[in-house]
Amino acid sequence: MSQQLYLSSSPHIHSGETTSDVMRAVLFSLLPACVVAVYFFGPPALAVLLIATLGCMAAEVICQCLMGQPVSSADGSAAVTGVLLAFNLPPTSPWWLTLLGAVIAIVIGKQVYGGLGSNPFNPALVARVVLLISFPVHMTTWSLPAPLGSGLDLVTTATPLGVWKNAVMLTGHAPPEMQAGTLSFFLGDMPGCVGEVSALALLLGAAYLFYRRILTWHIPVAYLGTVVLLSGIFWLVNPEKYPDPVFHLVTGGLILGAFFMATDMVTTPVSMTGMLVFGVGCGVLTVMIRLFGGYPEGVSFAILLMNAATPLIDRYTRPKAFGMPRGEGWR
Amino acid sequence: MAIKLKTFCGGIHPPGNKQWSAHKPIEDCPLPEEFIVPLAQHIGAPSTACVEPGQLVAKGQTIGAPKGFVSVPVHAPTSGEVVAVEPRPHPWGTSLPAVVIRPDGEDRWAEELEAADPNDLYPEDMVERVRLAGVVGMGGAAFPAHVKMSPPPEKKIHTLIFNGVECEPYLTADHRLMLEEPERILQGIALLRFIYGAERVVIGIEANKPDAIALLQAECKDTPVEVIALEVKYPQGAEKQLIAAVTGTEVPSGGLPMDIGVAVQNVSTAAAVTDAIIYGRPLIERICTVTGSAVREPKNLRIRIGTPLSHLVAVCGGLLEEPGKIILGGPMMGFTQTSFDVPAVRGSSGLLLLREEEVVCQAEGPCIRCARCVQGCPMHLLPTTIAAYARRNLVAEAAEYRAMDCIECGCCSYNCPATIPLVQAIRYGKAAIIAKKRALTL
Amino acid sequence: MVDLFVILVSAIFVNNFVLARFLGICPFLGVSKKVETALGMGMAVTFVMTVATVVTWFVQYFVLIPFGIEYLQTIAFILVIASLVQLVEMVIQKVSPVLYQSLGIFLPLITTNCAVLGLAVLNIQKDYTFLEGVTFAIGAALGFTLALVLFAGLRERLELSAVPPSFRGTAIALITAGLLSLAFMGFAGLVKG
Amino acid sequence: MLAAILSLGCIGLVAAIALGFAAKKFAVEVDPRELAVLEVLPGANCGACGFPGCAGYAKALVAGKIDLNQCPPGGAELVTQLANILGVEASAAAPEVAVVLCQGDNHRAQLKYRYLGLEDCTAAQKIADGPKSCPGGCLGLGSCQRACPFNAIEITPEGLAVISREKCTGCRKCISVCPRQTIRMTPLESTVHVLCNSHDKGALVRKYCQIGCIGCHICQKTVPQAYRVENFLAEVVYEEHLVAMEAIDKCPTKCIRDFATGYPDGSSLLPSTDPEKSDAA
Repeated sequence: MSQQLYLSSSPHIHSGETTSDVMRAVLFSLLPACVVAVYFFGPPALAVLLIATLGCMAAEVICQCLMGQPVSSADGSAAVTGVLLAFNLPPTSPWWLTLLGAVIAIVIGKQVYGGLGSNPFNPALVARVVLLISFPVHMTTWSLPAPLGSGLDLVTTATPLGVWKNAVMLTGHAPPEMQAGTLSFFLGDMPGCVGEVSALALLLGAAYLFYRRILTWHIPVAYLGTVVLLSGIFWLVNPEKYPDPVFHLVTGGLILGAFFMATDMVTTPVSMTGMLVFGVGCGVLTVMIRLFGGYPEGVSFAILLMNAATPLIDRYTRPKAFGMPRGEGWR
Repeated sequence: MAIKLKTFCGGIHPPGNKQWSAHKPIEDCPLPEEFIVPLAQHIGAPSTACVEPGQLVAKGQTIGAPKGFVSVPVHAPTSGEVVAVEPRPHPWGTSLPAVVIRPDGEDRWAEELEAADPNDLYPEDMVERVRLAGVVGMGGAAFPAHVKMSPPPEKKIHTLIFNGVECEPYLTADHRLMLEEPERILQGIALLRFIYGAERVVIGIEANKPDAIALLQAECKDTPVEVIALEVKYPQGAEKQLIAAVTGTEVPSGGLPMDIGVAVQNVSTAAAVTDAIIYGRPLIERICTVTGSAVREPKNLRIRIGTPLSHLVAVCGGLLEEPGKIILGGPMMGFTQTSFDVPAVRGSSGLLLLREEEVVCQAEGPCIRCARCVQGCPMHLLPTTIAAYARRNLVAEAAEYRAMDCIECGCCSYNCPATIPLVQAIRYGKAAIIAKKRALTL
Repeated sequence: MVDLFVILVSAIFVNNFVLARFLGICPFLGVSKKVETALGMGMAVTFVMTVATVVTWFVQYFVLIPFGIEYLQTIAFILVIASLVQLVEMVIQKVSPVLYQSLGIFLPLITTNCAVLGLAVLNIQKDYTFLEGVTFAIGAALGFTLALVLFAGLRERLELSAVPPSFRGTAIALITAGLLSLAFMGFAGLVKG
Repeated sequence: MLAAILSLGCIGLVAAIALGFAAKKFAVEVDPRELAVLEVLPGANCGACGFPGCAGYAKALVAGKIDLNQCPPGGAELVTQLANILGVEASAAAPEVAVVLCQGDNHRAQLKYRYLGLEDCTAAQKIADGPKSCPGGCLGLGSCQRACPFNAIEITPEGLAVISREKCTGCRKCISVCPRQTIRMTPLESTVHVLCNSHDKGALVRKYCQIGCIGCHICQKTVPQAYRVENFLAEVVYEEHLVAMEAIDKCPTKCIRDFATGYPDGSSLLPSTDPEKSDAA
């Protein structure tokens, strides 16, 4: 009988929530944004979503087979990477671009580092940035949303951030028509990447993650708070040249970035203080790149840069251990 | 209006599973056929056997003499014959010297035990009586109580906290004791208060035991003893966390509660102190919860120290099915056992039998840095980092991340979605740190 | 003042010596295994760069140009920088043996480091004034230190992760350096410098 | 032209003077012998000598604190080199290899429970003395494998550590991590070993292991000078290893093994084909 007994170190019970549960919850939370994307951009968006997701999963399986590791695609992390990558691509991306992105995300962004948990950079963002730099034309061709059933064709245009940046560069002040559509931007009626357009759908998904206690408030709040504060200051100084904070919030990939990309557990600090520092850093970099940089959108670069700083943040923001005098030796 | 209950930072909320045994009154466990009384039942030097095979012993007679200050004697749980003094399987996992006693059924008390009037005793006499009675901390750590009761004179104890938290899931032994024998506990509290000369006396109880809180509050109405309800959260009953919840002060890292003028004793230790000082009775029995889904009828038993686990299971109606894990203690910090042949000891607050499908045997995955271990850690450490260093034998780094502060409560492992054996890895690292320190001092 | 600030920001972020100009890759890969060492190296480089800029600026404007021998710029600069670094090495060995040990063979490497020479040459090419040159040097050195420390942090973390055997060591370090460089592309156009 | 030569020469001169001055002012004393010793050490920084890296060993050697034979990877050759540098008499150590004294893999030896947790022998040993019933048997969780700086140890699919005699340098790292002292240092020249580490009585050993030494003394009766039996466990007297193989076939539990004829079953380590090495004698 004794041979059937299990022996182990304490504790002997477990919360029951596993890594794949977490990944499944994240996938579920991304669903509303997927639906909105398909509603506004139609079949092309669906194609991008499918190619990216399946591409990532296939790339992971192939990689692991080649390296002789156990195949772990069942944990859902590759699917999450795939959906997030799709969210960061324009709906008009050709199939080969999407597939290339998927391969870059999984192979360079994740598997060469040893797979799940080891990658220092967010794989989806690595892929996006590689594509953005390698194929700037494909990656910055945007189309106007054409809601399903409205019969409109997809029309090539620029994102609100792009329109604004161009106007500032050419005329020195913001285009007047941009200030109008905050509400429709919030709902998702704007040109942009597949998943970033509808702040509402993203917030719905984020709310679910908060409910499941998979997200903590630290990074999103610090990130968005910093963006609002900093852009607010610039706006107050010169409302002619700099857009208001609400415009910053609802356009571009800020909501997607703050709730889903910057909160990627693997590539962000582990302590609460660290997360706050991370969020603030992302916010500052995003505003700086948006307002003064060469690119109209800075979310991806900001998060990647802070990913790079994560080990350092972790190092200098260790929590104050129980029983340690405040501010002594620790931290 | 909901009052915000006192608590500490961090911690987890595992399912309590106390409903199986919480309503069961304490039952006296009948004598087994054979007692196996290990000579090492406490932290510190094990006692040495002072009986020989064939010798007749009486209930309460000393059968193991203490060795050194941090050590306590061991007593016969009943009257009978010593069958053997030999190594036997011990709850700690190895075979350790034990006195095996076959009861004669008379259960005759030894004559040397004397009752005393506490009014005639000085605190030092009381501590000595506690030492001779072999009282240890009954919360599980089994640290000799008399050592804790003799703080150095420069460390004045102003606050005395009694631990009735019982935050381990499944266990209800302290809960039943508080409900059924409050006078034993309160007498012990009065004695300990006198010994320590403490100004403030607090009984901390988790809010999931409202009946015990109400009862003790009523009993303590006209006494200076406060009864405080604490938030239901694991590990609320860990010494340092309890102190933080009650007093709001943190025990310094590497220090002891006495460093901030606090002492903590378990409520069942208080009851044992009453027996020792007033009746002169040694610690030969305790309350133990026998529970788990593999047991037919979970019970709270008053057991004699040295009762084999097989006997406890038999008293509880036997097994429903072969268990997957036999755990002595609670599910968070208890020790798994290789068989039912081991005896229950002084620190055994519970016997938990889990069915095979309840055993967590999921393969370990990679750490996804979700930081749940960090959020749950009541010591505010970075468990995943310490574990990673410990596993790679990076001893200095593990020490720098304060591995030695870990109380091994298990919150990190409980929460870990990748089911990494964090506690075990940290424990391994702690052992390596101690070994390295020892090597350096030699 | 604004000019100096632009030069500083440009040298630290936009035209980071390591991640945008790809100068000084050798110490970047070699001395980035530990954050402490990286910080020490960063400080050494900061010191060397600043002093080298000062000295080469004087050499350029008070020796080479007056004598009309600008064509000897490279060799003169190498001579000056090489002896300067030797000097620093000796001082560190005497003053801080620990730092000396952790910087190891990489201190002499600063001698022939293209980052230092590149800085001196760029300074002259860009016609910086003395003050601008020093600012540029400090910015470049800070940028170098920033890249080195960030990279060291990443590598320390990689030490704890399960990198496949074939990628362990320099291979993964190079990939990481590439990705870090990509991330720094985000600063492009931040200031025109 | 003259200006060029002169100005470069002047710069050079100034630099030379500065350097010369610094060389005097900031000179650091380094024992030249230390550098010479460091030169000949293997440079693996394996720590087998017990010092932090080769530099630490070199320092200790020059200080004359320890014997010259503390560097197993360097072998006898190194000892003579060191003796030359330091001018001391060499006392060469016989080359040794580590051997796992156990063949009780998961099929042949009984497990007392199913272990869950850290893949590490020391950690498993802390839980009820390890999952193997035999108190001395190899736990097969690979602590030695991870500790080996030379990749000389493999864990067979059946859960047994096997050390390659070709790759083992005798650095003793595995010995220090094995919680059950199952690994021993043995002379390289002796290929015959009693692969068992259980001091339990024969009857008990039979119960939990198919291939353990039961202390029957048959080997000792066959070749008295080559075997020693203590506490129910036979051991090869390595000075007499040449005649020890005669008892191999006589062992009732087959726990005596000659590595010259190959490694234990399940190991991917090929039988030694190099005649030089297998009959190293």
